[in-house]
Amino acid sequence: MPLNTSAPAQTGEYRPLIVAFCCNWCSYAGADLAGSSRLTYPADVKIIRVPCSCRVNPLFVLKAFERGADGVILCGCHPGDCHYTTGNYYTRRRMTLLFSMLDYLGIERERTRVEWVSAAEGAKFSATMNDFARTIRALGENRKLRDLRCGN
Amino acid sequence: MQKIGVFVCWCGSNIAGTVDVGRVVEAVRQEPGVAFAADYQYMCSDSGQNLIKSAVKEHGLTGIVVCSCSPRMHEATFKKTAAAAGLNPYMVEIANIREHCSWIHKNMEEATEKAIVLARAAIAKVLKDAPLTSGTTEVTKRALVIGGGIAGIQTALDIAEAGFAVDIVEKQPTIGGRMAQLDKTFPTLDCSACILTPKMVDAGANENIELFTYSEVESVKGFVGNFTVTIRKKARSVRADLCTGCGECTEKCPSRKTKNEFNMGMDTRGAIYIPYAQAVPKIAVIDREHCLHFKTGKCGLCERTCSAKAIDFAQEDELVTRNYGAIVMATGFQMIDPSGFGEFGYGKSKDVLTSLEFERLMNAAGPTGGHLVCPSDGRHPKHIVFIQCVGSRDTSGCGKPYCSKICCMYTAKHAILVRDKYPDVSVTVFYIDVRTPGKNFDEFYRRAVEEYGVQYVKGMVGKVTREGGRLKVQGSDLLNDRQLHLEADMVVLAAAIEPDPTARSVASMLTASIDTNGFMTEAHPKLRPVESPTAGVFLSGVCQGPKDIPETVAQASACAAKVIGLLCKQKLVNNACVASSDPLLCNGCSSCEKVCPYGAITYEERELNDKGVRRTARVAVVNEAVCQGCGACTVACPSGAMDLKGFTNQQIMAEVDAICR
Amino acid sequence: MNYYYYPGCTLKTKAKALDASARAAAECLGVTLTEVPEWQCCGAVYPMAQDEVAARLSAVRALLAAREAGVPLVTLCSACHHVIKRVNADMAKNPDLRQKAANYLGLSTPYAGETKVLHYLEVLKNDVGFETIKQQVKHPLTGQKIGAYYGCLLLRPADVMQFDDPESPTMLEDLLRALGAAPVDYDQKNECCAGYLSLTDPAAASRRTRAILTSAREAGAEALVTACPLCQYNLSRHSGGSLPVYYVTELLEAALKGGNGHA
Amino acid sequence: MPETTRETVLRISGTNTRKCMLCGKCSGSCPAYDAMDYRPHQFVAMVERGEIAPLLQSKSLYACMSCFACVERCPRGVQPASLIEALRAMVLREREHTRLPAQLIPELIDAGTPQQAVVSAFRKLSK
Repeated sequence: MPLNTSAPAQTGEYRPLIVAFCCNWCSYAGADLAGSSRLTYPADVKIIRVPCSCRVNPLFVLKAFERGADGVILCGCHPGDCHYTTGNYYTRRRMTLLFSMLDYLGIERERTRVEWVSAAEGAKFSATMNDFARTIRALGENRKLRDLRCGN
Repeated sequence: MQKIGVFVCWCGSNIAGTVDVGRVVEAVRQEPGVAFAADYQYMCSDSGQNLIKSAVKEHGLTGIVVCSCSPRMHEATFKKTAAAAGLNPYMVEIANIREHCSWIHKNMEEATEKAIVLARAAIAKVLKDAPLTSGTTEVTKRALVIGGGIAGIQTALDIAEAGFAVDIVEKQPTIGGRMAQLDKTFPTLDCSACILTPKMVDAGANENIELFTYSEVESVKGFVGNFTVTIRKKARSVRADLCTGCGECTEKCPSRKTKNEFNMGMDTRGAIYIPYAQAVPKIAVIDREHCLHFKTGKCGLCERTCSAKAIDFAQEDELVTRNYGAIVMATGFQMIDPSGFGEFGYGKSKDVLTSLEFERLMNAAGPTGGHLVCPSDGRHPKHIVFIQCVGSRDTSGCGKPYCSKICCMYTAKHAILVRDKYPDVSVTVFYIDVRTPGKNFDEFYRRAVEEYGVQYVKGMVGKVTREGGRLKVQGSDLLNDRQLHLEADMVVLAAAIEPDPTARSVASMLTASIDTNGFMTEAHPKLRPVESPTAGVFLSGVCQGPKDIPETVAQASACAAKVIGLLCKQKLVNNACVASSDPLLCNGCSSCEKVCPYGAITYEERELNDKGVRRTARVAVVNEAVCQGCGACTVACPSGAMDLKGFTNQQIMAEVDAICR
Repeated sequence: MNYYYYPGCTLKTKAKALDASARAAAECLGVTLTEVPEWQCCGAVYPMAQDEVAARLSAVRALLAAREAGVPLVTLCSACHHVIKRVNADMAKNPDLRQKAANYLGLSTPYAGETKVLHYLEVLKNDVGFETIKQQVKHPLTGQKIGAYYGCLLLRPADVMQFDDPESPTMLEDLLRALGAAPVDYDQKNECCAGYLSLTDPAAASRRTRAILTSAREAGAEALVTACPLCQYNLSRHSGGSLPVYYVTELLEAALKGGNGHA
Repeated sequence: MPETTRETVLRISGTNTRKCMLCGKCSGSCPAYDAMDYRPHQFVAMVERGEIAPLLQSKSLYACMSCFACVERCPRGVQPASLIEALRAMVLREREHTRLPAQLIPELIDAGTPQQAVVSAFRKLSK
């Protein structure tokens, strides 16, 4: 049984596939707090844990889009709060460049996002993911960059 | 051939209530590499762990995935379980199907599907896991404290008491720092010197403490547990082993025009001097810049005076290199120069003082012997105006954006001291807010108002002018809706405090980070307030942020506890998830070195065997004891040589693949 | 040393002495001042209202002329200097104002603050050099106790004007010292004389000038110098002759050439 | 949504009243303080609260000397003088209102009055 959640669900409703990279110290913990506070957000969001947002290689983002992701979001510690002091600044710079390049390639700017979520911001995490999922749903399926060999 | 075991936890109904664990088990059994899958009510319980252990043995598992709560909760537990079963603990991955799944989704179908995807991602990752071993390093059982003020002294004394050797480096000729300059301390009004000098003497006499005064840190190498520090002992031109501190030479010195730093330049000292009577060590020092012998080659009066034959004009700076396990920053603060705020007239009238100058003026050992007189003409003042927040909470450019924290209290202290000793002198304090959080602090401020009749004016001074030999203070009195024009004899500026300027260079030697205001950054502002993000570097006192004496001492002792905790260890276990570079791919570009916040990457010339061809290349080498595993370098690396163990490019790509499948 | 020179209205009428002495001194010092062709009144007050475009235009015209000539624009009157320097900063920093000014003036290339605006004193200090001036002084003002009055407009706001320390300026004193005089420091030298209110509220002007004159006199000043016609008028009117108020350029010319005006 | 009066004042003046920390240094510096009914710090506080009407009636608008002492000395970069100027401009613009009729000028000047004084008075006080 194919479990690709980006395929239309039984109700026929479009379900996007969203990859969220979360840094271990702030955002992943923020997601945990959202969980323990039972603050819901769509199951479309799948979280990958990284030590720091600066661990996210632009290639990971490209890979996600190539494999059919509809949106990619990076979450890190707030500026100045990085566990590794400056990692999130690198992220901000790298992703600014990457996102504008993706935009150029036709992947709408709204499909990519960087957000700062602290370990105390469970509510913000949930709100962010709800908002992002809503945005991606509105944009619809992402076909650019998708490796056609991966389909079916 | 990998054999993976997948263990799906119910967490009672926490997971099983929303996720069909049975379906998850069925689904993961289909995944390549999975040799075993099972579910259990509480995987973290003893019996759950035993289930894992026996499965590892029975099925010869090479890696395990636990689908359970957040790895922040039980990753360590399951790593231990794996280790007990003979597996490398880094062959364990957690799929977070509770916080990130069952707790936030209500629809069982949806939650189950997501749990399966998360499990697959973890399986994909564990298939690419490699056994990791943490390295260990030895710990040098000696600490270095940079700065010999009350913070440094307290930290050093506590470390020494625990039985470890500790050195203090102090750039001044004596330890004691700012606290030695203070007259009384709030809110108890006990004499600063009376409580500080015994500690200075203790530090000087403690056999575990070695003082390097009139010295500076020249260079720092190494990492936590293994720092190598070179200290420059500046030439005192006086032999420490012979000088008795009698002070004869200081009285005879004919060069008397040097501003006395201890009294904030309000009087002068000789070129050969002992900073003050209670100095530790009590050894004279020659200020070569002002010494006639060094300037003209003549004089030498001190040499002829010294019966101990301690004067040594030929003495040279000495470099001492030592190893340390831990380094403490205790570099303290200074007051900003308020000349940038010309409206207050500092530098134009001698009767406009900073609070620290006023402190000396009130001190019995100060330039006036403790008599409160106007510095301009020695007259007895009738009215003193204190201005708070001079350069604090100031974003205009010449000040500091932060609150300096200590000024409200010391100004209340100054006001009380003046009114107590000279009831005929009236005192006005201009304030923006009076901030007195602290034990007995607000009571103290209220005493200034209620018992001592100090006039507190809510408002700010706009201009101080000289008029008729006195000062005129124009300011707002906001609560009474009027502009005041007060005659005053002295104006005291509570100027902002800032980190000592030497902190910056020392911090960069230590690769310890500094915030925009020049204060040292903590590893965590709440939970690790006395540690720097750089392992093995600790923070004591105002170098980390403005604080008063009790807070400084508390932090100094906390800092000592952390240092002792480190020095007690026989060996340090390093983080196993560290960066490592493939020398064959490395092109020596230094990109990784530049982004590393810890200075963990260095370059070495290495002889390589590149597919049978021998070549020498400059390649990146990661010091595993220093690397904290953030991964910034892996992305910066243009050739793909740098990777992060435990979070390799391949592993994260595999997770992305599994999620997007 | 070539500059465009913007004299302003007052220097052509009531403050001719300021203009004449400045030109004479400049000539002595090898500074060539070319009057901006067809300049218009700068408006005398800087419009602090951000949406006020028209009031900025005449300053922009003068600035444009200097941009086209490729030389710095020199001013002398404090008010003109203040207006022109601040409008120049507006044009550099505020794209909205820049575009609107360009529309009004029909510019194809909007004016974006390219011209360097200098006060006459800044030219003396930085381009000629007070040391050079000192060497050229033929009739030093030896022993003359003179207070420098800066007023508001040259100094504030310091981040735009960048003339001198706004609270403790010394440029005029340094020049006076170069001329051989003994400058007197006093604390009201950067406080307002209420010049703008001199017509509508003479009492306020009187209060302010009295404070300034008293402060200067008490510090031992026997004369004041200023670069602003309005300050000069305001201060002299209230000093009742007890403390003469000169234009700084008058003293400069006197020191360089002798005679002329100052005893 | 149309701009509120408060927003208009903030726009025209280009200041941010929220930066104010209520220290009162503006009013401590102001040379025209005693001639004002509302003081510089009150301009900041009242504009921030949207209480503009009383300020438009205020005689302080014509007492301010535009000396920029409050602007220069403010530790937070607020510009009370710009607020006063913005409000004055609003009064003059809206009411076609001239506080200085030209026919009054001859009585106000003397032989030495510089142009600057007349021009600036017009700029400040008439439309």
